Amino acid sequence: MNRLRLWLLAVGGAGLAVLLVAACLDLPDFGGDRHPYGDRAVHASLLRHTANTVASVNFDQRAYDTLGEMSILFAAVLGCVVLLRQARDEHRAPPEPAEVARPVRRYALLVLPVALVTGLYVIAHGQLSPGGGFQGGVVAATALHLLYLGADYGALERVRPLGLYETTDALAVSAYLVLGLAPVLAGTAFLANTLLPYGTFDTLSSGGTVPLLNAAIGMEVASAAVVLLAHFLDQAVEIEEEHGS
Amino acid sequence: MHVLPYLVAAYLFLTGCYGLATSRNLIHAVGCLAVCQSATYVLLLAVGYRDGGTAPVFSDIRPGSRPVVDPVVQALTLTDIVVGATVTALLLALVLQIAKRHGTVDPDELRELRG
Amino acid sequence: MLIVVALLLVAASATAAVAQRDPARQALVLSFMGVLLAALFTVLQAPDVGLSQLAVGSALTPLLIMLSVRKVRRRGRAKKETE
Amino acid sequence: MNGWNLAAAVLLGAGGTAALWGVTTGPPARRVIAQNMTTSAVCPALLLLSQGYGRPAYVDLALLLALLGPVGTLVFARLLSGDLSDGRPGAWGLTWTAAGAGTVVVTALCVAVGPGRALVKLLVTGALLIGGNVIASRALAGGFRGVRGG
Repeated sequence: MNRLRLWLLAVGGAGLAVLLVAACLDLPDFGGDRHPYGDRAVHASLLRHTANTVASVNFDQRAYDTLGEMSILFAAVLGCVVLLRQARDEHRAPPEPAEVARPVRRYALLVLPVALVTGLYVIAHGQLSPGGGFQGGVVAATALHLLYLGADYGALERVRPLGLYETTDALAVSAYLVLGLAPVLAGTAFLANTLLPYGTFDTLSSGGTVPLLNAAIGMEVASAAVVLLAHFLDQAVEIEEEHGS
Repeated sequence: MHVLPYLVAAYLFLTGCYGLATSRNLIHAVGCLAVCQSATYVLLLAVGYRDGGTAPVFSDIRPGSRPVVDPVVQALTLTDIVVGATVTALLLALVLQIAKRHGTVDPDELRELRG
Repeated sequence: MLIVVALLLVAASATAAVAQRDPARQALVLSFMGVLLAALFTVLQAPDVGLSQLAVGSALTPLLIMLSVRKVRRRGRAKKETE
Repeated sequence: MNGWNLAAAVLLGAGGTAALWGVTTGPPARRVIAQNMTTSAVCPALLLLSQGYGRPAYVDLALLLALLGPVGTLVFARLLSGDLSDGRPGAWGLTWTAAGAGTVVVTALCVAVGPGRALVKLLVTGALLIGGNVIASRALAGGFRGVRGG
């Protein structure tokens, strides 16, 4: 059975490898000069005064795709919450407080605000320099978990009202939808970047609705990551099965 | 050099598939799937690269002063990475659920359990 | 040349990540691979993607995998105690 | 290819290969140390690349890695503490070498960029990189001794 499976894998893998190599040899050369879509995207982004072209593609030219990505994110988090909830045959045992070496504790408490500010900076400057809601949100969520590393899970739980993050997650998703529907009410297309003035190139308020959509995504990703990690931490640290029942 | 990045992407994908098929631990399999995912990132970015180009971010250079690489594939990859991480989390949650219901994370033992 | 160095390192670390059969050790290699991928993306002039990969690959994914490993191990231990 | 990029390529190639070898072989304690060394090799390389490509905006990547790399190492130090308990090598020679390399790179870049906002960012990145590296090494070398549960 296992031998058969390995043979099947070898044959299938070899076939796929041949096809992939043939396709690679037929692709346009790496580093070629012809990028028609890219050139047009850069042009459109500059017309709308967005310095970071990637943010412009994400939150303006292809904002509808980002809506799809965001719903996958939301659905995945929802699935995790359902799968990792506390079942009836489980109970919570508060973990013993951990002893952490003092330098590590100091480092964690010192870096936590720095990381949080960096996360917010990456979100806020998304339309100017490299960064944006997706990256900054993850950084901000990771920053919060320095409390777990520097102290213990109890300390993290005290500053993390989970319900608030779940609400924020949902609110951010609806904010994105409302921002998308607003242009429809104004008579243009869904998620069209026509409502706000484009502003001065390379300033925080440039790009029309790009900074707002960016901030909504940042909020969504940050609270989604916090909720995800909270449920994994609950499972790994607190929740235990009933024994001998 | 002309095809090396594409070949590396294909290699990453095949290696990940091999790991997935021969894995004896579901958590390990999820890690292998992450390797497969990285193949798509490498392929997409390799398609968008331009020799001598720089990032299409104009906060520190003047627009038009230097050739830039393709921003469209970068935008695709960037969202893919974060969404990929949450999908990994969803799969890990499924693995934990399997461990709870069946008491094992070995796919072969799981098949025997089902009979 | 930078691109070739980064590509080969990523390919090598992917092989290593698949070859490590223990999930905890694999998580270490995956975190290494995440950082290297970020370096590769920088070399390919995609700093946005690099930032995304750094944020996810260096701390978030290893934390998720290690927490799952810990949960599975803990339940293994609890089962042995009751038997 | 200019000198900065060449230095970055050497750092990435040598540091990456060494870290890959360390992370795939040996006892768990050594693997985590190698994982920590990844940060201290790749972060200076990213700084050098930012200078080599003439793009100050790329410094954000190094800043993020300097912030999150040690966090990742602390995750492993915390959640692998059972596996790490036997024989904790200090690896102080390696740690201080890495810290020295980081200092050299940051100083060279500070001289190259001159005073301004970029300099502040560089200094913050350098401080986080070296501080995080030393603290993470210390945590691995026994800082978490006595951790239970948590």
